[in-house]
Amino acid sequence: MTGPSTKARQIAVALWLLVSLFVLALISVLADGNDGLEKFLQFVVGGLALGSIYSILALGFVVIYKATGVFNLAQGSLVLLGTYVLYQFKEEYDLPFGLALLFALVLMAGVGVLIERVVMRKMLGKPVFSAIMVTLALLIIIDQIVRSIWSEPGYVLNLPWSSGKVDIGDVTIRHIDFWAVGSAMVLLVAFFLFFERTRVGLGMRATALDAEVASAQGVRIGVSYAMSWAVAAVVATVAGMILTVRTGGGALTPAVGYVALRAFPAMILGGLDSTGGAVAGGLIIGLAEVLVDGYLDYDWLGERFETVVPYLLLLPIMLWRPHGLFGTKTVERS
Amino acid sequence: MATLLKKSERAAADERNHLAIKVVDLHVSYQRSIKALQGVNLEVPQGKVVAILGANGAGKTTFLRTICGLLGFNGGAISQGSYHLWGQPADKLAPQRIVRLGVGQVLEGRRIFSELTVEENLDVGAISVRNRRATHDLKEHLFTQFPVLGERRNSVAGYLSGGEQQMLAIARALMSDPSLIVLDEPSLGLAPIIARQIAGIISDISTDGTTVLLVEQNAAMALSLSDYAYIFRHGKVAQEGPSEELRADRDILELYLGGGTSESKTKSERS
Amino acid sequence: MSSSTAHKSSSAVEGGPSGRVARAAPSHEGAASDSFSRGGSLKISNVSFSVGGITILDDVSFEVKAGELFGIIGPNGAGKSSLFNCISGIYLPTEGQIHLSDKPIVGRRPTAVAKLGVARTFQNLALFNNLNVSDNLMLGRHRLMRTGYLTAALWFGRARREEVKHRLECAEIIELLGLSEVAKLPVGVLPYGAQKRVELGRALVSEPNLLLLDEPVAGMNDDETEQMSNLLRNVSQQLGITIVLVEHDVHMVQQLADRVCAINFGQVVVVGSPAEVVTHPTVIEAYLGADWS
Amino acid sequence: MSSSSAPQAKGEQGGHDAHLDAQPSPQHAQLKPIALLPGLDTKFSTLAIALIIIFYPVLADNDFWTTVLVSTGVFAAAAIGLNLLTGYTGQVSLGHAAFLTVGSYVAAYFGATQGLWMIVWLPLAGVFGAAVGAIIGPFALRVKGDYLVVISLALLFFTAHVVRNWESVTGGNDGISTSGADLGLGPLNFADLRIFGHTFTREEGLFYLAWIMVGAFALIARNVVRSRPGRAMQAVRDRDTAAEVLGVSSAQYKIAAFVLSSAMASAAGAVLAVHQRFLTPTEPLLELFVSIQFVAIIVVGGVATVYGAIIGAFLLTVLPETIKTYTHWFDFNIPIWDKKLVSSSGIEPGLFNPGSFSNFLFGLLLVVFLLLSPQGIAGWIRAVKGGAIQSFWHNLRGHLRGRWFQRGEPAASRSRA
Repeated sequence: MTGPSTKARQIAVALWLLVSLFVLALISVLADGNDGLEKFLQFVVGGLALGSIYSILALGFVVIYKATGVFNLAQGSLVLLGTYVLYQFKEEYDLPFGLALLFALVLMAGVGVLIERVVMRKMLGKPVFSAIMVTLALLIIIDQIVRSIWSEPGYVLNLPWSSGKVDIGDVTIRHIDFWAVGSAMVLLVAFFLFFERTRVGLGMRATALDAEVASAQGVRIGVSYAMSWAVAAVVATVAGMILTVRTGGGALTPAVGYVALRAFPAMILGGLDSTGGAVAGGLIIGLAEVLVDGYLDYDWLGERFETVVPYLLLLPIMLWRPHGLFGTKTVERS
Repeated sequence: MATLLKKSERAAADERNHLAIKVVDLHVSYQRSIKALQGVNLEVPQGKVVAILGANGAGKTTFLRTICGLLGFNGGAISQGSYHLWGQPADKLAPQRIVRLGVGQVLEGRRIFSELTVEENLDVGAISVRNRRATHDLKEHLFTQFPVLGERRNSVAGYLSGGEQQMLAIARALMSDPSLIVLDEPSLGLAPIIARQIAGIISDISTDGTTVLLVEQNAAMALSLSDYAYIFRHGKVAQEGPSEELRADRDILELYLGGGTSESKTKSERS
Repeated sequence: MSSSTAHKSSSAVEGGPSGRVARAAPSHEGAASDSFSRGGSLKISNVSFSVGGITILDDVSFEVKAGELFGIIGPNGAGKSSLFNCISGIYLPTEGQIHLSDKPIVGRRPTAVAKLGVARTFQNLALFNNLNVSDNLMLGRHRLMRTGYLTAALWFGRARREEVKHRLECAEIIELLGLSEVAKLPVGVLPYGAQKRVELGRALVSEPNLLLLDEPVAGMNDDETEQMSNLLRNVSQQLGITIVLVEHDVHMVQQLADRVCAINFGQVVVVGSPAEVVTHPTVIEAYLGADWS
Repeated sequence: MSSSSAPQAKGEQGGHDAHLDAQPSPQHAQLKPIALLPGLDTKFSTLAIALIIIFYPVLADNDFWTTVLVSTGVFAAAAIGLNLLTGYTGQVSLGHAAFLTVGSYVAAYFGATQGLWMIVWLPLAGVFGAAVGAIIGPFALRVKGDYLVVISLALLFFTAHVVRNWESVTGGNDGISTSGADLGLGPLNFADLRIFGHTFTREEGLFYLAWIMVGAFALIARNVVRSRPGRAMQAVRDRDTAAEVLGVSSAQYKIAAFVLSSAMASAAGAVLAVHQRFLTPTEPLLELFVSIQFVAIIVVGGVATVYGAIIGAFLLTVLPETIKTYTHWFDFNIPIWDKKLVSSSGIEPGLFNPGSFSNFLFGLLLVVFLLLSPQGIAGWIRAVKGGAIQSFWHNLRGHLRGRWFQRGEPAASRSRA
């Protein structure tokens, strides 16, 4: 799938990232001396952690896009639902964390399969526009369901590693940051192996390219579709968990789904169909957001300027590369 | 094609039901209104090459899609009649079940996965086969059979030429080690010389014992390859018979396959 | 395609067309008639095109005279469609120049090329499936119309006059092609043969100087092929439009074309009369095969 | 459509169009599709609806529902714009709420703060909307389909950010009042309308203003789609390469569609602002919900039809108010949660409150229509005319039986043998 040119591009982007980080580090050292470096490193840690969360969110989009060709706008509400389901098992039913997580993931996988079977399967062969619109509708429906089931204020999700942290020099790394980065990396590798090395993954890719032919070759396309939604829902739950604990100290709000909106740029920055791109895009957006927040505090840019940074970054890049940094352009030959 | 998998197991069943395909009074309609097939009766004996001829819109492709279980993709459905594969009812089977029964499919217009590599395309073809070792051997065998594909196994399939893509589509269908292979217009849009090459490949496949069901516009090619032929017209079988007899009967060809002038008749023979 | 429509169209093509097409021509007196009644010449000079490191066209040169019916044959993947894409501005050649009646084309966008009077059909049909037959044809006349958003929004006066005038022009071609009965249907539901005719019609109504036809009879049976050949002959002889035809049906090209160019591996093998080309040893070896009669 | 001049002109040019002179019917048939309101039934129903609208405030005299119908008008006007963009040009946009916001603040600033006349600030709203649309338009050229959806989301974030922070113009988080904006148009003052001795309230005046706008936009949209630019937009939607080869510049028509659609949305937003009397910034998430509502409007009403946008807007603005008014209809207990389905009281909590329930229904309606009736209500109307209303039920039965692979497109386009 990834030709030599894509690989070259990935390396180039990685290098470009490193160089720009290095330049930024240099500037901050020149500006503030040794304190500047620590401040900078602290920002990088924060940016990587946030970026990893975006990456995980973006991976959820990519898996559905890769298998079904559908751009799932409802991913944010899966994040929302997954987080509340985990809360339900962990806090309301008072299960140990591992068990609660397991149950939540299994239940969410079921929800994913259910959505696919009941709704998305029927959109097969319909225009892409309709499929996107259906995911929009799902976004509203799931959002309203979550808000009405968990309607009281003040739910808090306590995880065993919610508040732990490690100090390295003057740089503080919270345990949750390790979890964020670790989960992103593990998921990336798992996704890569799954799509490139397994038959089911190959079947899913074939299905996305031409479902009819894939099924004529014996690919069970129903399984491909259901599986992709299950995986996306599971990934969404992981992302929601880490996000809630990291940003709100475990306090649950329906706004978790809103963060997923900010992950859209991460995903299309990398390219909708590229797992590596999702992770790279997430990291770029996360770093940019935290660094902008840390360094740029000009008044005229306005409060919470960092919330628009992902989109500001996105626009020029999309003009330059309309299919994202690593997205595949369809091969045409007539 | 070499017999590597499953064939011996199937042989017993085949003997019991020497008909690979048996279709009785098949009616198919699209969107509940457009009647594409109106009572087709057709048999494909095991080990033979059967051709389906007919003008555009006669229902040939619809028939093949029915055989492959693909009607649902276009909003079509069997409204009446029965369809058996090796004596087993197959009218309600999903496409992948039909592949598992031993039907390899080459759809019209090649339809390769242009963004996957040549090798990945073949792997998709073998996706229903459990025996990985045998699959691997079969793949290598096909690469020797089709050296063009072997040379370009790691390149993206979209860059292959039309003839090469057609070969890839056939090779992909062979990867499931089918007992029956169905081909829809394999020569469409190909240069005469490539079309003949493809014809050669099809005849090789049949000499290896695989049953072939072939849909073609090119009557001359189809009749020279096949043992028996059906001519479709307006969603029905208008004429059938051993291919040699049909080939000899110019009137029938002229009547059903068009070509009012003698000039174009010789043309359809030649090209 | 049902036989009744086939019959109808065949009578329209064989019986009526000479009169009708000829009549269509004088109705364009004035600004358009100059470019319409006389086809443009096409000159391809040393055109090369490569994508993704693969050379698809390699130093292709030939000339098509004004009013000529020129055939291009060659194996699949030889670069025929790519050449068309270069002419119509979809691809940008890596090297070389293309002239339409002495005007350079390379570097112009497809819309600009269309405005010069180049019309084409596509190998795999490129119709607007949700629009009906007459709207598809009206899009062929897009370049000849002027209505913009403002005049359209006001409608009465210019927009309406123009709309009426061009709809009547299209109606003639629709009738000529035997599509009157289906003129209101979305083209997506038409049989393949009819869709092919709609696409040709869409190219014809745009009053082209140069008509590029990419496999106009692919997937057609002998009857339909015959009708299409007759139609093309009429268009070429009576309207004088220059036609470049890519086709696999060598017999059709042989009967129809004034001159033929054979392409293989992106290179011109031979240009000449049909007889010269089909007897050329390289063509026989690479394309037709040794047992070609 | 009487076109007596056309055949004569034709006759002069063509010389001997005997068949045209003898039988005017084929020519009439050619021109029928370009009539503004093809068919007598369409003409009558349009007239009937126009009369209902004109006399509604006089006869009903119910301020609550008049208020609701003002929003209907505003939403309809903006949805007509979105339908030009999405339905006819095929550009999916979730930024429509942002265009309304732009128009709202133009009305607030130029209308209320600066005190300009309505004939200045209303067109200005359109111009500003068009300008924003022109900025986002070029992205649609480079970026396609799913990517464009995300780009359009950017608009929501940017406008929300600007509104929150440009305090001197927008009032920032404190909000800004719009009630001072002038509503005069020559001798008419929509804030205090008197016609034939009848005095209308401000809401009723706004009702007329909104529906005059709907009428104007509908006319513009209908005229555009039945002539050259509208056809070009649809060509770009269906196949942009083929369109280019015919001389249709996809760049030009995509940008124009963005400009036109955002100008309409922005003008509608300006009227909405005056109607609301006070503007406060909203979260991008809520703006997204508004954008989705617009999509729901055109899907439920009927994609690529002008009247569909109006029907959809009517349904989706009247529905929540109906639910609010008749909450007691949904006031029953749900056994599993032991809650009422919908309740507006805090003492007896419901699974939904009226607001969230109507949001939920929006989503459900959108799914149901996309699955079972993708042509929307316009499709039903067409079906009734064609005498086949059963298609909806047939589809429903099909889905219940589990026929999964259903194509929207006609079969003939794909299988041709």
